[in-house]
Amino acid sequence: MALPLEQYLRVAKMPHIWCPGCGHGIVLQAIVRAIHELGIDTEKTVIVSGIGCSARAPGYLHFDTLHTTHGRAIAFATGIKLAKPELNVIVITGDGDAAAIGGNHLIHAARRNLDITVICFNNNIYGMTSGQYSPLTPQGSYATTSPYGMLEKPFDLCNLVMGAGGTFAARSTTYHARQLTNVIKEAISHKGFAFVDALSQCPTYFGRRNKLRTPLDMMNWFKDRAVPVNAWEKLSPEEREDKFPIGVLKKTQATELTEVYKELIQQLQQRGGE
Amino acid sequence: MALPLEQYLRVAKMPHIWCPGCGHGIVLQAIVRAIHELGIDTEKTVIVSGIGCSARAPGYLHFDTLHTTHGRAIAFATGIKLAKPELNVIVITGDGDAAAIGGNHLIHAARRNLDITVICFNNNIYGMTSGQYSPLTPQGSYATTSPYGMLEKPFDLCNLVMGAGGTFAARSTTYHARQLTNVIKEAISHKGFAFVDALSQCPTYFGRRNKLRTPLDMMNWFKDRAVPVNAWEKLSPEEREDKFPIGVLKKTQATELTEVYKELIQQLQQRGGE
Amino acid sequence: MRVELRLAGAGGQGLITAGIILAEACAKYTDLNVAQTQSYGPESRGGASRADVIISSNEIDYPEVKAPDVLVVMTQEAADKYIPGVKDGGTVIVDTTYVKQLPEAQSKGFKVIEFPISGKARELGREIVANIVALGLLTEATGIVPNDAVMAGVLNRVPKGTEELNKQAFAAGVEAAKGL
Amino acid sequence: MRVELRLAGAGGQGLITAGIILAEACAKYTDLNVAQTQSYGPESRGGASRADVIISSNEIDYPEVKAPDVLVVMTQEAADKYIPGVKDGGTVIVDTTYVKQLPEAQSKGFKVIEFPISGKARELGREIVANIVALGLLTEATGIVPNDAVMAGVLNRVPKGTEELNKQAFAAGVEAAKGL
Amino acid sequence: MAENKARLLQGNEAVVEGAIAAGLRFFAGYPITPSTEIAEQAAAKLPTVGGKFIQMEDEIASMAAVCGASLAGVKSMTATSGPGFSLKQENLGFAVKGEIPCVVVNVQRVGPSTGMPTSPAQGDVMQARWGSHGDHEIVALCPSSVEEAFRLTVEAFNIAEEYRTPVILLMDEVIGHLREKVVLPSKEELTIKHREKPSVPPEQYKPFAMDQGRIPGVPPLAAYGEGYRFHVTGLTHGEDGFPTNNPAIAEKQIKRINEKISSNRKALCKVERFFLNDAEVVVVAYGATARSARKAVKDAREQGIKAGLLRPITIWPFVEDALSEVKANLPKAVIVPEMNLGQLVLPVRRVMGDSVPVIQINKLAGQLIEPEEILSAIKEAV
Amino acid sequence: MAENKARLLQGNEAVVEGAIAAGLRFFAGYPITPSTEIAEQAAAKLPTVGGKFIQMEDEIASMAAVCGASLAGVKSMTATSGPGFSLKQENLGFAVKGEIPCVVVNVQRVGPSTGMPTSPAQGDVMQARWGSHGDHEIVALCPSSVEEAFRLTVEAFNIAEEYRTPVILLMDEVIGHLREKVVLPSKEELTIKHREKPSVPPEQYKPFAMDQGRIPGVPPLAAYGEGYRFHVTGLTHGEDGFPTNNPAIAEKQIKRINEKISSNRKALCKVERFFLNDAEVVVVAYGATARSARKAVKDAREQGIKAGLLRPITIWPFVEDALSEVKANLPKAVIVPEMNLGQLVLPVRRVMGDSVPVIQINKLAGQLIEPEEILSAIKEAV
Amino acid sequence: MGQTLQWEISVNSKWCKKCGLCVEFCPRDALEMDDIPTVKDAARCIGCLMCEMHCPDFAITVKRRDSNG
Amino acid sequence: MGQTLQWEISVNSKWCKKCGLCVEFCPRDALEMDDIPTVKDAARCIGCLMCEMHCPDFAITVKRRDSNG
Ligand SMILES: Cc1ncc(C[n+]2csc(CCOP(=O)(O)OP(=O)(O)O)c2C)c(N)n1
Ligand SMILES: Cc1ncc(C[n+]2csc(CCOP(=O)(O)OP(=O)(O)O)c2C)c(N)n1
Ligand code: SF4
Ligand code: SF4
Ligand code: SF4
Ligand code: SF4
Ligand code: SF4
Ligand code: SF4
Ligand SMILES: [Mg+2]
Ligand SMILES: [Mg+2]
Repeated sequence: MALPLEQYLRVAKMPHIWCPGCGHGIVLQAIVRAIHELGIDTEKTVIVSGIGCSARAPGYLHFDTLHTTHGRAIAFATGIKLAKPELNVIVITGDGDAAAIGGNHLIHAARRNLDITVICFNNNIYGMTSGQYSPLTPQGSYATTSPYGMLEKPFDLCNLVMGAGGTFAARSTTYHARQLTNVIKEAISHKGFAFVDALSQCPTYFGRRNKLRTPLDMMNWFKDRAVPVNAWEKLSPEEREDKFPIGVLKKTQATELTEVYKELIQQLQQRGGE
Repeated sequence: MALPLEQYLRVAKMPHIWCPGCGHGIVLQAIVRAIHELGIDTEKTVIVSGIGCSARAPGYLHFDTLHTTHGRAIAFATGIKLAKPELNVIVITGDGDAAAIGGNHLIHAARRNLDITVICFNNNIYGMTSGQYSPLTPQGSYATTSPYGMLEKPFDLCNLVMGAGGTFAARSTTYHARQLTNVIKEAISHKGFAFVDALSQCPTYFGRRNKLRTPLDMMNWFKDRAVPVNAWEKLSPEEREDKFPIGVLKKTQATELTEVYKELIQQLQQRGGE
Repeated sequence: MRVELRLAGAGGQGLITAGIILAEACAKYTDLNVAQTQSYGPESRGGASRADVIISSNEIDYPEVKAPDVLVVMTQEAADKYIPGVKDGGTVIVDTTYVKQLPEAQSKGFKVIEFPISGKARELGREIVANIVALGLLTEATGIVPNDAVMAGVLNRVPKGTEELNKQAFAAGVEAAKGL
Repeated sequence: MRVELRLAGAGGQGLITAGIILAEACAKYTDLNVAQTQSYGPESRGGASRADVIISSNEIDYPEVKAPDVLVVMTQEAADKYIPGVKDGGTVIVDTTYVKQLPEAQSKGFKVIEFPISGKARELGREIVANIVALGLLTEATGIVPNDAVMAGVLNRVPKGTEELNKQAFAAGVEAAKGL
Repeated sequence: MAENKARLLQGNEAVVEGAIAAGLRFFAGYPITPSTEIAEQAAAKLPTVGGKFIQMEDEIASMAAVCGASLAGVKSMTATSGPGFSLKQENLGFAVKGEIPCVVVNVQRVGPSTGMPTSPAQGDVMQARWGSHGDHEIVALCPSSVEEAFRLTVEAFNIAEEYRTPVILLMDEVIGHLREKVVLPSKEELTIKHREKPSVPPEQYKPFAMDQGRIPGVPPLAAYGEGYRFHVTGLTHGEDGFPTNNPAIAEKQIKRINEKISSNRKALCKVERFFLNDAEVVVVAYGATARSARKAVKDAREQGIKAGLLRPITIWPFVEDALSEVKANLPKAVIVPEMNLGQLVLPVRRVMGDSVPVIQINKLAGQLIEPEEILSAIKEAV
Repeated sequence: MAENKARLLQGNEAVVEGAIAAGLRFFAGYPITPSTEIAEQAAAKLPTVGGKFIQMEDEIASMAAVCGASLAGVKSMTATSGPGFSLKQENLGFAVKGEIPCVVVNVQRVGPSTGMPTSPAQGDVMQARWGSHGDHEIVALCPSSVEEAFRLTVEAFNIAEEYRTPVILLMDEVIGHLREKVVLPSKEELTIKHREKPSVPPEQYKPFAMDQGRIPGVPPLAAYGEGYRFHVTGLTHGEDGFPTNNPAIAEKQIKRINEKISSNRKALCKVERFFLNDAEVVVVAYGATARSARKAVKDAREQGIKAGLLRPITIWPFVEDALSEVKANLPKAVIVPEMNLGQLVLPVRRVMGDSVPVIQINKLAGQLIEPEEILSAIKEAV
Repeated sequence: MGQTLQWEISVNSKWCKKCGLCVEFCPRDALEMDDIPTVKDAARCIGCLMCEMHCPDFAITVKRRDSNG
Repeated sequence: MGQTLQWEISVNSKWCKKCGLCVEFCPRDALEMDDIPTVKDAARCIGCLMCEMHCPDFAITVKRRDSNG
């Protein structure tokens, strides 16, 4: 059903600055829909971002919002969550923001299992600065700083988060908008650190240079390569080549940092504190 | 056989500043022995470190050496290797240096598969600054900044590196000095990014606070928990609890960055370059 | 002599490229000095786009355009925003495909050249060459930089395989200016 | 009145703790002002260790010790390094367990108290309390801070279960000073 | 045996005591000599008062977390030394731009670079003012004793809260590691200030209003989670907090943020005046160096020399007015001893102009300047 | 149709052209507006001349990689803008301390914090000097045109190599994005300098010698892999490069590193003088602002007003001598227009002392100061 | 009742950026691109929300009509 | 030949920090801790290098004697 947009968006700030066909708007809608369907208190929810096209999202969301410095959103969010654990804290980030300059904060938040949700608008490129390669740009792809094709290997962000000890990792794409909404719902509901790799298209800078001429071409590129996680598990390494799994890739329970802290403080105060 | 120390050490700078029984000296010796056994050209080898007790190692090594800023050794090393691919570049780092402040450089170097070797002197603690917790301090352990026991979960550094796409990851300990030497040899020989998690004891700050009173106690703690990787693979999750695998955990081949670059430059110059 | 030119419209209309081509031709093929600037959106997103070119027989000190002698506008928004700033007696080239109404002229007595620039480009095959049509118009209308110099610049900058189309576009622009 | 005290030896001998205990007792139980400083190795590694305490009836402006009135040395290295800097007419307390030779006295006429401090501690059961023996000596020899105040400070700072040992160590130091 | 109210406290410990007294409930840090005891004490004490300590992955993250916690309404602090202070600069600028109250302690050691980690210096004085990019004002306070470390930490929080701005406590290793006898003020003796909360309903709230708030130019600050749903960004923004490209609005906002500090110099600039009235030679000194200076001035007076000391307690904004007063008396010389190559001496020279000779005494390599060195400069000057 | 030798070149492109002409073979960077074209051009051009470009994970890593490559003997550069410049400060200090030749470009945009990324500013002038912790000198050059961007990049490399020091090319967005007609000098016309190599055998090599090298205080620098097996550290070190705690040695070394710049002011400080001889009003302006100033001075002269322009080309070390000359002529006023709240005006005031009134013109919000604004200040002043 | 249109589709022309994705994603071919997307055949709509969920601009919405709408 | 000692063990007393690890790691109990480690029974040594490889200070070395040593 159509969303009650006024409840979630700062409608006066719309239309947003994103280019026509930019996937970021689709991911943003998935977030709004997830929040709506979960019925989360919008007054107790803070949205934090870094810098990038993606990072402009909070400006359109009618919540407490924080648009920080490039790469540091998760670190700011850590302060908010620890200071006021009763708040829902959602980080919106880009592949450059989260995985290039912000990679360290990502893996540490995953390790600590602090109860925040990180949604990466992953368009394989630096959109805001006009199309330089990112650590997610596929090998061989063109970007303004890889005029001869990207020489380096990209991350698999979910693998990275899982390798860091993250307890929840999921992936979906703008093509799979409904599934994307669902994994975001699961991520927000997860008690502990939750990461969503949301594949999004940047037609302006990635598509144009890489012979994916329309937003739809790019979304179809996602469709052709995405494999639901249960099917993925049955694929051979060769079959996996050029494909990626979507869905919830990991979900485990572990002690969560604000909970651990709460207990410690209770204990100390029982002991007689100050 | 005894090593020809004068060939590898700046003997005039010895004895080193490390405390009696500090594991770092054992790891350092393993590195020297590995280099000796491999017969590497000491004039074509650069040793780079960040800041920490571990990071003092290069000062004692008779090579080109670089003692950089905290956490950044791998980034400096990246510049050296790319600028002069013919050099062997070895990074000596600590658990704080590599995994706290330097975590981002570690995962990016792993992703890029640049042919450098990173050896982490992992003593689960910040030695140089007198015993604060690190991202490798086990949950519940005491450190000056975890006076109530460490609240956070530690990384598994090899998992982190593998999650980032690293092509070589190995672990050993000061107890297993011979094996440690061997994995370091393999790491140096590996064409591509190679990471060694070298567990080392800090009797002064970790041991004392955590009821491991002597260096030997700490090394025995390693012995009791280390499981050779082939045995590890057969353990159930419960059996793995409190244990960790040692040996070479991953070794695969992939395109290496300086090689890719070499080809690109050749191609461009064939095309007629400037 | 100092002439200030401005091309204004929307991102994607290729006006920056047009400005650069003109400036480059001026640099390479005339004795005049030239400086080219442009507006940038927030970081680099955003709808509006503007390219400025200053051509001068002297050193160009202040490098920005304050009141253009010649203005090309290719959207209504650009027309509304920039026409009032044109120098008294200046020239305004209007893409009538998109600009439906000129802002109330403050009687600065400037010359208005109206032409369905984008429409013409569409007619030629692809609207994307509207910027080259505009460039033809501008080059011919100002007469500062030789047409063939600008044309050479066009061929230098456009994607392989589109040369013919661009030639036609440029010629169409030149024709339009001549005809007016 | 301004008295400068210095305890010097090796890391691990507990001299910093001794210095702090003395300074703390002085702060809590006397009307005198007190300032305590210490040397740090590179970041924090390194062999030598030094604690300084300044006690004064006035405000303490310059907070560092320049020429100690009283010096305790517990290694040969410390003796060699610091004895020459003692104030004319000052007092030097020497741990003869480790200090085998005093540096050539530059005839400053200072009083030397020699006592096998570490040996005594070993005798009492654990060398680790040598610092407390030294503290006993120092407290008694200077007479600025009441012995029981310092003793209270000792009990406050030492690990549970070692109180008795430390009491004995302190007493042994006091005795030694009295006996000399 | 009568115990008095005094304690022996280390400068770094005093900072934590002062901070908690001022209401600190969130500390994010990363260890670095010689500031580490601040983190260690915070780790031990904060949970006992219901606060949180976290050791972040680096100094950048620490500064970020501190900003986040403060926006959530909790008084926050971080502590570091030179290398970490360099790393914090980007997010420190964010705190200035977002007008986020917080306290940043820098216990200075010898630089540049890793330098001499355990040795004292005053080499970050200019960095404190200019370390972050773009035009911004900074408040920095500099204690000369352990007791003052306590009091100025409280003051730092008060200023941060009142002016919605980050405040730097600029210590040096001498004061950070010094243990002194101190009698801490009781809770009643302390004035604790809190940020002004909005008095308007959420729809009307402008988090960056030009003309609201008790202090002109300092808009009230809501906390996240209180229903105000406001936006904070490092982009140049309008009163509502949203980015603007309008030069007029941008100019106004950047000016407001700068002027709320610069135009409140009078309230912010604290100095200690010691024998200044009739001084023919004036020493201008701060931090640990001021203690040597004080001794030198006392000694000079004993020798009949009319020396005086002006001690800037507030380092930034610069104590122009107090200096101008000094200049008005036309002393024979102003002497500026610093544990650096000469930093605060630059604005001192600027104020003194051509009228009063300014003599600098500099020591770089980690040693406190001695009273005798200052005294002999005084003697030479008269 | 005769093509002349001129080209249309963007300021940022000119930097890359200049750098490659000067011998750049390694670039590590991280994109940021308005400097990004520098990275993009370097990515395209370097491999064609056998050089390497890498986009690192952030600005910190970029600065680190640049230092590493330079120590390996390869001329290296990075480019950024305010937020990234803040992040580079720690490793910039390392380059100073390790005496590592390299060039850092900062194309200034409006700050503080994220500010206005596409709008020009001159707000990082003081940060360039003081942004890293501890006492250090910095060389910073500031071009006013595209051609000068090319020439000063070459000059920046030459100074970096000759003085073994990082050099900052401090541009502003106007010059970075401006395209102008330029005729680039041919290879023969350019002087390209290279770091001095050691002339002693490895056993005798002291990488931080006090008194070796063509320029006093600048020791020769070997490259890694050449058999010298030397040590570089950010800790305060002796002549051999190993850490020292000896205050005397430490003091000497820190002083040497500072003085190799400060005592070579004469050689390093370049200015442009325009109608200065008989000027009654002197405008001091740099970067893009100097172009407006030049226009204003011309207009003033046309109106019979004796105005002149002093344009610091070297921003740091500060052009004290040229300013003192201006002061000696006792002009009626010195006018300092800046796209910031007033930064370089501070040392200008210091030099002018009480003798010459200093008037500042400031614009913050991303707009170039216009010639008319300066002209009217000139008129007011005469 | 079968004939009554169950779904009300509206396009916010101020927000729509004309990317056409809504049209492309409609499984029932109910929409077409004019200047902005418009309903070609309302009866075909099954309320699947594919158009809405794939709109990057929150510009197209699909609502169930009141049962007696 | 069987009687000749094959292994020469030396301790560098300037570098040794007296941690005792060499002694602890000797599988043949050939070493003992005096002020610094010393050889208790040279004949027991099998040249396994355990002592050397576990010394953090490069202070103990084990060399094969010349065959006619
Ligand atoms: C410290 C710093 N470095 C660089 C930048 C420039 N910058 C802004 S956004 C961005 C990349 C954004 O890429 P991504 O996070 O993938 O977001 P997208 O725009 O693609 O959504 C960069 C490099 C900056 N603002 N701050
Ligand atoms: C930017 C910066 N932050 C902090 C420090 C202080 N510091 C020095 S070493 C160190 C931790 C070292 O720990 P680790 O890397 O584990 O090495 P170890 O001493 O344990 O071998 C820290 C925090 C520093 N020198 N620079
Ligand atoms: S540049 Fe790319 S990511 Fe940014 S708004 Fe446009 S399409 Fe989206
Ligand atoms: S503090 Fe720990 S890590 Fe450092 S030298 Fe001592 S034992 Fe080794
Ligand atoms: S709701 Fe479904 S069927 Fe109806 S118009 Fe949208 S996409 Fe087509
Ligand atoms: S998807 Fe949205 S923005 Fe795109 S055409 Fe349809 S309604 Fe317009
Ligand atoms: S070599 Fe082996 S057997 Fe011989 S002393 Fe050493 S550890 Fe013992
Ligand atoms: S292991 Fe090395 S340092 Fe330790 S006692 Fe043996 S020889 Fe000495
Ligand atoms: Mg992106
Ligand atoms: Mg460690």
